[in-house]
Amino acid sequence: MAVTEQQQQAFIGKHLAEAQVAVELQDEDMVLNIGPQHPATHGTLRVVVKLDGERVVAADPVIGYMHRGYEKLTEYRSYPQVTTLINRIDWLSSFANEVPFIHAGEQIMGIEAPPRAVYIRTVLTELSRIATFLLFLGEMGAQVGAITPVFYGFRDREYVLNLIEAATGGRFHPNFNRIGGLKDDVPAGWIAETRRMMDKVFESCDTFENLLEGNEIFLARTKGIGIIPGDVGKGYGVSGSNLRASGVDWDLRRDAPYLAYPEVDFKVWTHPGGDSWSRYWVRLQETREAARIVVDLLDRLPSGPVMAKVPRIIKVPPGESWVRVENPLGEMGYYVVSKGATGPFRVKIRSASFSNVSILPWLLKGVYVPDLITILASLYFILGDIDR
Amino acid sequence: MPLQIKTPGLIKGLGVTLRHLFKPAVTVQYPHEREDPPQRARGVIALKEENCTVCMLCARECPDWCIYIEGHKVKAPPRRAGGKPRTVSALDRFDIDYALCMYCGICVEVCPFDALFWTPEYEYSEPNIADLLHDKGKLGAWMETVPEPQPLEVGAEGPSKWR
Amino acid sequence: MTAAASTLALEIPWGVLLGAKVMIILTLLPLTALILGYVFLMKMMAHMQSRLGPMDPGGFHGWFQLIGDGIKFIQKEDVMPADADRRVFALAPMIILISTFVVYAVIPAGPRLVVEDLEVGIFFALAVSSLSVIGVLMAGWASSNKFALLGALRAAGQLIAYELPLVLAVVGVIMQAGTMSLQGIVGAQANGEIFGWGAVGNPFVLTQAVGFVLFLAAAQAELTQTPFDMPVAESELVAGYQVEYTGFRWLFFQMSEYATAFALAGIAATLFLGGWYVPGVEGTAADVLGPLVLFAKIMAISFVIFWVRFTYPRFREDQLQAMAWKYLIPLSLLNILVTGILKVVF
Amino acid sequence: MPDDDLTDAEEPAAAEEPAAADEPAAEEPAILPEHVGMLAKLQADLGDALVEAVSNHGDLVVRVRNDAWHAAALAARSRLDCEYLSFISGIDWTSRPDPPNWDPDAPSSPVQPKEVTYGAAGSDGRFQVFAVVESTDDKIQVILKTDVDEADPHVASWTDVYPGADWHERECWEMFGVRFDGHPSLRHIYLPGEFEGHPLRKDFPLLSREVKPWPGLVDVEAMPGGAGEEAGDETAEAVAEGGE
Repeated sequence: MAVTEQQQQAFIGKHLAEAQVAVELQDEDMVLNIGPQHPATHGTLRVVVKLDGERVVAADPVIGYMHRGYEKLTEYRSYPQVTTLINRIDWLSSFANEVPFIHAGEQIMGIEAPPRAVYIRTVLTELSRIATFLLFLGEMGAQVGAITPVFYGFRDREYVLNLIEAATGGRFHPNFNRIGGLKDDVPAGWIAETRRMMDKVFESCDTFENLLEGNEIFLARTKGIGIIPGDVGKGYGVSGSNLRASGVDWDLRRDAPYLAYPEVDFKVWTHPGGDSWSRYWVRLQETREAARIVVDLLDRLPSGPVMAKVPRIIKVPPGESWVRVENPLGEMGYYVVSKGATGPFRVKIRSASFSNVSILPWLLKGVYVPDLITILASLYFILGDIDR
Repeated sequence: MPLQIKTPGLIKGLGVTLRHLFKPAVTVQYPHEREDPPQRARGVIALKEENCTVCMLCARECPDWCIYIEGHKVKAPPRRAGGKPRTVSALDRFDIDYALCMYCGICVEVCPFDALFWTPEYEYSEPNIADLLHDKGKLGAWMETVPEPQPLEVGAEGPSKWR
Repeated sequence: MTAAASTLALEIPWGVLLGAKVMIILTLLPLTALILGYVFLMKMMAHMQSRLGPMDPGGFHGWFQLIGDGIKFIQKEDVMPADADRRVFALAPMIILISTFVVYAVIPAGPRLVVEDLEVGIFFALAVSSLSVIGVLMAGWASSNKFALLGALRAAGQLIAYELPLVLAVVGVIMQAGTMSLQGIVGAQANGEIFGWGAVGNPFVLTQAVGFVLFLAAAQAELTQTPFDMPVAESELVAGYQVEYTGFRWLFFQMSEYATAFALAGIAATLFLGGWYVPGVEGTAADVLGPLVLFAKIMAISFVIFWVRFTYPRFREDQLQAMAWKYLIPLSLLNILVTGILKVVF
Repeated sequence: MPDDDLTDAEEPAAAEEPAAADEPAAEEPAILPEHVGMLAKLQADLGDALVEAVSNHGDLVVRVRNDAWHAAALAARSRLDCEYLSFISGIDWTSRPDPPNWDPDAPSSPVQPKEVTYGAAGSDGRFQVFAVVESTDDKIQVILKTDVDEADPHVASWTDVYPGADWHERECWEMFGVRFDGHPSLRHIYLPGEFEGHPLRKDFPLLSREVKPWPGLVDVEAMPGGAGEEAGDETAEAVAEGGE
């Protein structure tokens, strides 16, 4: 027998109460748990949806299946140890995660990294942006049902990951930033290799454009789906490409300059649509833009040391600092409070995906189940970035 | 949502997959052929036992506390002829639990006596999680695979500090 | 491709003949599923995605992979959900397989190579192929799983919506050939003339091009292949109605999916590409050559089916319905109308 | 100028807390020129509910009275056009009881100082709730802080001003136990429903660091059989230095 009403009631009583899910069930509605184990939630997000047929009446995302308590862990660790931890927040662009934390530390200490280190940091940040977005460009295809793009995404991301690995020693968790600079300079031949790979990135963007972005079925599935008006997005703290796809011209790389971005001339891509397709389109353009930034920066890489003079044991003087940067997934910030010890006193991690996903209950009202998947995919969150 | 069949977008997509059909694949057939990671790749940590002074620095700086060190003091012959015999620490146990290790490289970096090195070797997976605890013999064996430090890119200052 | 020549079969008792026929299809069905699965799912898809696919099993390009998979599936524990309707759950894959199984009976592979040359062959084939909907619904319902139920309901809506254009697309061919027998249709194409030139016959793909495209599109939906794979949509419904199936029951679903693809490609090849007919080859030679020619044509059509499958994203259920009712069905009706007019005029 | 009120408000805070002298905020000019206008606008709406304001590393930090927390959000949103909510979170300013197995003298152990000090813009209690709001049009941001009573931690909810405050406040409630009055459903967000305690409070122990011995405590064993008999004191010290 299929699910009887009694069984359903028992299920609700048992499971929903436990997780404190705010979904009230009425007649003829069905509660469907999308996740925590579901291919579309790339990780352990659980979206409890109340369905009327295939239409979502109410949705309540349940997060925390991956909560690792980083804010607590940082309080028990020294600054170099924290760097190791935080690049596991958004593991697809982990280098970019390290930068704001290191910046916060440098800001309180009053240290500035040498220009060469700043340039290399910028290049690596943009490389991790490319890596993240290339995966998204393929992943989005997989979520709307095309099997092939995701393989191209993984393949092309590999080029970038190889670069990151050659420079930092780690594909996913570089741990390359130090307060005051970088662990080491890049190895010989790395710049030439990076230039070569950027050509492949441009090629890869063309592939995605041909394969998916212009595909009529893809358009039908994504155009007008999951529209986030700019104002609503801002109220929820949606950031990054998601906000730019809603027509808000807001990019911290340009508007709150950090690293070497003031010295680069780049375009901030926006799209007035606000729908899933716009988010795809904006990320596609930003991938190209990031590759351009990388090439541009490599042309003007200054020479010199990559490490400023810092004490051997880093003790950050008392103070607090809020540093936010434009990560691939959106605004990522660290509010670091120091009391003069070798470790931070309190670190508030403002991760982009947490806010990006918090709009889901608003966004998912009245959509169909397949659109729900499209919206989840187009918001592009990383579970580690939501749960921290 | 009007649907138009037979429009360029659909055809272009077919073209992309068809072209890839005749392109060589990028797969590396792993056990038969292996990809060489870059020299800097953090594969496994090698231990140069004679350099270790049992100072515990690595064990303390490790974010995971996955290094276990035990040692005892022994007498060593004097450095200069006729001098007093010295007391040095001998290493009894140096274990790294790779099941816990986060591959951050802090231990390698903080070692003041150049006893720890990264090597790009990666083939040490074990069916049994307890076997991921490498003792000093196993860690010492990795020393053969430690690569020479790479030269740095043009414009860099000083020799590579990479280990 | 079957070897139950009716002229020879006169002396053989009915029961033995039936058994032989069943055995032939029973070996043929997994074989075709294996061929399609290996060639397209394993190899073509892999190369389209810059991969190699399985390379080790069997030595040469992993040809043994699927057979090995099959052996593995048979060994697996038979898992059934606790709340499942056990009998229906067990029966569902069989029904889907049987609907495929029966289609094989009417596809001619040579002048004498056909299990049963029915007068209403094409009608029969399309009718039994739609039986699989019942199996899908049973599987989805009996699984006691919401995803499965959603998938089954989607499948029911989809398969019914696409049954119509599938049949209507064929009507043009039937009108042109003047028969519903598949052998008859092959014959009509073999003896057809294109503007008076009859050397290669008239494959109906030339005169029924619209019908051919409609048939392929509808077949794609019938097979629940991307872009119409909503019933199994792995990113939405995980695996739809198959979600609770494991082991050999799941194997049945997979086998019937590929076998049905083969069968529908066979029907398409017979209806539109001239079937087994090779110009200039008659009699016994055609019985030998015919299956090979038919096989080549089936592979060509399957290539298109799978090529589309591996390239396109998936429609949404309402878009699929809209496409069926707003575009495909009117178009196929128009096709029938035009065919009728032309038939009368010429 | 509204600045006059502010300097008044700031001085007693600095006087009360001697540790505040170490803070960079004390070295820099209290308010950066670009923040003066912003502050004036907030001051106009909040009046004396605005307790203190400083510029901290280029950001304007404003501390408001607990009962003006909601008004502060409205003021930031309407006056400064800060429509974008970055986050809301809390902080526990008390010092942490360090795990018993930690060595406070080891150079690398992240032992925090035991005296209670407060950060930019000060605080007069254990808990503080702080938030960052930004204006995407004017490219400015404000850090808002408010003190929360230790015995009965609660503050007004921002959910009606910023819809995104919902999750942030749930997180803050879960982690610090600060209630947000007017929040539609203050329930657990990360942790299971039956979880007890507030993990980010300083007195909530991190068990993973308590159950395992601090690796520095296991020291080199003395030489078996009359250790240090012949060894010179210097060498023993050298070893000890390396060991500690």
